[in-house]
Amino acid sequence: MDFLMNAMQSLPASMQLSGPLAWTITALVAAGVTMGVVSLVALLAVYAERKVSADMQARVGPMHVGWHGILQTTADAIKLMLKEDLVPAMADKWLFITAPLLVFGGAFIGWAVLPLCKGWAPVDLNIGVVYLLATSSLVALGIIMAGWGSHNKWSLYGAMRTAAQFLSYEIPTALHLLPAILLAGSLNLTALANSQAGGMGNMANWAIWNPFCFLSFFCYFISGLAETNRVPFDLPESESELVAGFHVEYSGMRFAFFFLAEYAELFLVSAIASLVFLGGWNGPFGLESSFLYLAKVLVMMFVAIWLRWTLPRFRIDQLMGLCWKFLIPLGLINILGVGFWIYYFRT
Amino acid sequence: MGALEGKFEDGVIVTSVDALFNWARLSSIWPMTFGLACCAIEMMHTAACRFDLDRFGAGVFRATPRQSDLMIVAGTVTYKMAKRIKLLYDQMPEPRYVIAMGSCAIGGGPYYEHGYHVVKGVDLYIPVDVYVPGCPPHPETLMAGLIELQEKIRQDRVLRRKKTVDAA
Amino acid sequence: MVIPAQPKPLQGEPMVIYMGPQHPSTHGVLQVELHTDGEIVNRAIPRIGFLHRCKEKIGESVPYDAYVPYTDRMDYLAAMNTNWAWASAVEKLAAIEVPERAEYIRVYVAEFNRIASHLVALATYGLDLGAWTPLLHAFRERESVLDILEELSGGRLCFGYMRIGGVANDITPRSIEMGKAFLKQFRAKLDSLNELLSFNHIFIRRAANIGVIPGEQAIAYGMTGPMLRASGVDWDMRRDEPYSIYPKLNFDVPVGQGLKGKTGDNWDRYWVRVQEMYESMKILEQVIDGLPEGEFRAKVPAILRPPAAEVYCRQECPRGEVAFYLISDGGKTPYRMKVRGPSFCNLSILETISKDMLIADLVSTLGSFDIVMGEVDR
Amino acid sequence: MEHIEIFNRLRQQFGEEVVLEHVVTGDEAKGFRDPYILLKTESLAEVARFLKDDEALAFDMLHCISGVDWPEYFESVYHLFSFKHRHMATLKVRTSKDDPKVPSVTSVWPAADWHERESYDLVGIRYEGHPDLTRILLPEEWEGHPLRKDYETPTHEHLRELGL
Repeated sequence: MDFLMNAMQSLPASMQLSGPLAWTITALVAAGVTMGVVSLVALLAVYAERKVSADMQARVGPMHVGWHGILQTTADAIKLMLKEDLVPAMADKWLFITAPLLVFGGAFIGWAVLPLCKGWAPVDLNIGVVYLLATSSLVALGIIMAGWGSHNKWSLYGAMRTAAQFLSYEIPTALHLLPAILLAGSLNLTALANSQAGGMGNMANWAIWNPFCFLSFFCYFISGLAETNRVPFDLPESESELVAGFHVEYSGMRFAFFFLAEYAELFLVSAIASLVFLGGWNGPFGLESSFLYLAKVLVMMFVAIWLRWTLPRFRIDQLMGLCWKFLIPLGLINILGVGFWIYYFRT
Repeated sequence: MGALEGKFEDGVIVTSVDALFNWARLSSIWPMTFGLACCAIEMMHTAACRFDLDRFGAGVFRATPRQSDLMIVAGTVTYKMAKRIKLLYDQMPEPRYVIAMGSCAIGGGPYYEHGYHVVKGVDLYIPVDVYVPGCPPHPETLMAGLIELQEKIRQDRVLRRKKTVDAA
Repeated sequence: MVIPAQPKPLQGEPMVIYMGPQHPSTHGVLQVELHTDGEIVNRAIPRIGFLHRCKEKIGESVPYDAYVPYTDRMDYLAAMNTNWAWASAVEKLAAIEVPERAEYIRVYVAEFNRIASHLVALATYGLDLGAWTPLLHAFRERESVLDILEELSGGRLCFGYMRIGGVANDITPRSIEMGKAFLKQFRAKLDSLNELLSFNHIFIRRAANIGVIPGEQAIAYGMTGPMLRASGVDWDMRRDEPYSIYPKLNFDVPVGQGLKGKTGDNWDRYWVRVQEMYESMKILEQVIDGLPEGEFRAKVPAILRPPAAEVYCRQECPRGEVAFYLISDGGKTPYRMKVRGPSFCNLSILETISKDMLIADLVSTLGSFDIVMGEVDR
Repeated sequence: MEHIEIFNRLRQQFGEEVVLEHVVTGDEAKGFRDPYILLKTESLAEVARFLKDDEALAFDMLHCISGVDWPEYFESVYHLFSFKHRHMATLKVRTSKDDPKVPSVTSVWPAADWHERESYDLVGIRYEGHPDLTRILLPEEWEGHPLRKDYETPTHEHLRELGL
């Protein structure tokens, strides 16, 4: 993996190019690689979701499409591409068509600042966390557009729920990242992870061992689940209430974009959690490896899948209550606490 | 797909692409969550642990017709319901398939004689691909119906020109 | 002096939205017309009839014994119980004595079917609230119950096992073995399902204190079965107006106590059903121990011609009291045959209690009713 | 309370004009079955109110309403149950074939709402005073009442013409 990244960084040099052209080529290649990774991650995540859920439900899951159903999601993707391109007659055509692109785009551009392996991100932005929080709002916008543009009452409900849920949960998401950022003193994701290196067994400096960050970690993960529309927070598309919520009128490729975006977002949330709180690529016995980082992300994703297939769904007012009455106050207290912590123990 | 569909002669490349498309379609048949009566319970059993439709990739039950490929008409179709079934069928995007599950959906079943309000077969309203007999059919029968449908999809011609039947 | 016009309070039109007949949480082909103000439901009107299968007309057109398979398809989740209600109505009309062994076999299959039916209620209620996994686990248990009934009757869902005057064929030793094996492990399985779903914090918050039906209201709306008991009315046909061999059996009748909220809320309705499964297990253990020797079917004439009379016969089925009203004119078929479906009566209260609920609560309430459309529409 | 006692209590209250007769169905040779009380149609609502409110009767639950098509008249049958005294009663009222009208009991037992609509839908008895007497099971476009003995099953083509 690291080799690949090195090759990419030296690509313009080897082609003896410089100036804007080199910059464009690097950007395009990086975007292409990220796109490939996102699609692969989403396909594998969907497969994992189906297999894990099957295992939890005493089933076997996909078995007949490829070895143990490994090609299942590929077949799904091809099939969705081949489906009829359908725009409902009453729908607002432009909103309807752009919404899935916006949702997927919102999830995808977040990956630009995400370190894909140890120490290398497509764009090593110094305000990476802020950028991530900002871009994730695009997803909410896309979903609201989809719900409104579909001209369907169920999807309108989904859109309205999304508006309430996303806007509320962006606050705790940001608030609960702050304690760890305060500790590290940086908004750059690579720097955040690197700041947690060292200490006993290369683990003692992980942000999560700070009592305030410990709380923040769980709160952040809960808010993250809410931002990715996962059970128990899948109200915008809650199947038993709103049929399919905001994407009730979407079919084929457009629906696939929503699907991809959901898993891309999930990976993003898991990755941020492991970078900010769990030390990123820093692991026990002085290990520093991209694989360790990946393993942490996968564990977090597994937890999300596990929760999804175990818990029932919240009601909208309970969801809001959790956010405003619990997560946000706790986030403010945590920031204050970390401030005192830094004052007393660092200075 | 529309522009390319049915435009090509048989050939190595086109045939392989067709085979790939058909494989994708038959491996990922998403049924609609649509139960009418007794058969719906057996349909749920088919999706549940012992029979597990997900093995064939057909376990993703979608609640909205827009995202489903297969409509399993599981149960008795009545005149009050028939128009809605037609509407649901119209809302599904191509390619779409219909399995008529159980004797009621096939031809009125036990309600054929005295059932004034029962439609004598869902095929009076929508085209049916596979008929699965039984009252209600055993889950294994429904799976056999699904495999039959997969066989049917396998023989489909997507890019290749459809075979025309000679008028003679 | 000019009186300034009062500014009108901000008002929008209520949005009318049709839930069903194809909707994941309407349990079949029910349509609920929702008049909503945002997420709040001002009025929810159930519209039924999408599965009206002319059961009463058929009942008047076919002979008494030929109607048994149609009762299967009435409450298709509890086919044995509905079968039995029909058989005992005809037996009451034609004054047929049923052998004791047949009664034991009937209780055996009916109680197993009650477990199977309540398992679906449990499973689909979880699904309505967004929990998938309990559904699959409950269906796995249901498969084992269906195996026992399949061993006896050959059917998995619609058994057609009851006959006028007894049952279709004798109970097999293998079926008893299967029954014993099932009962041995089911209690633990049910406990683990309770852990997974019933006492889940989110589940309780979604179900408790919602859709409260007081006892008097439940009676006024003609509710029966678990829904009535959940509202605190201690009434079970099997104990209070006993039929068959129920007087010989020892079991409790679970009644809603408002354990997690108010008496008669959704959680109570759900919990009464779960407890009834434990009681059914108790009954089944006694039935297996006490099974007498003897005939499994009474001698009944090939063509039954009951005297010109009428009977009203009711029985406790998993969803409430199924009643058959039979008027005979002495012929081969009933002159009039009327079914009182418990779900039909239970559902009629929905409009009254669903005022000013959230949509999510309406789904939760409807799920706790555990209706079967085959029996609502008949 | 036995069924005949219920009848006597009603007779005492309303007299022979209203509470017409007490019939036990069946015959001597083959045994008797369920009894019923025949009431004057116009006074049904009044009697129903008494049945519910009277302490000794206290019929708090309406179990079922069935419409029956007899050759000469229509019948509306009420099965009542009392949780307090745990007894049942069957009431019947008759109405003419040309203009079948029966007073509604929805104001006494809310449960009657759907039962009466069903009886209207399938047998065609009109319940006067019912808040919303429309078809409940069959679609609005349907013609006729299927549980009448002279009902003819419509053909598929005919139903398609009706727009179904």
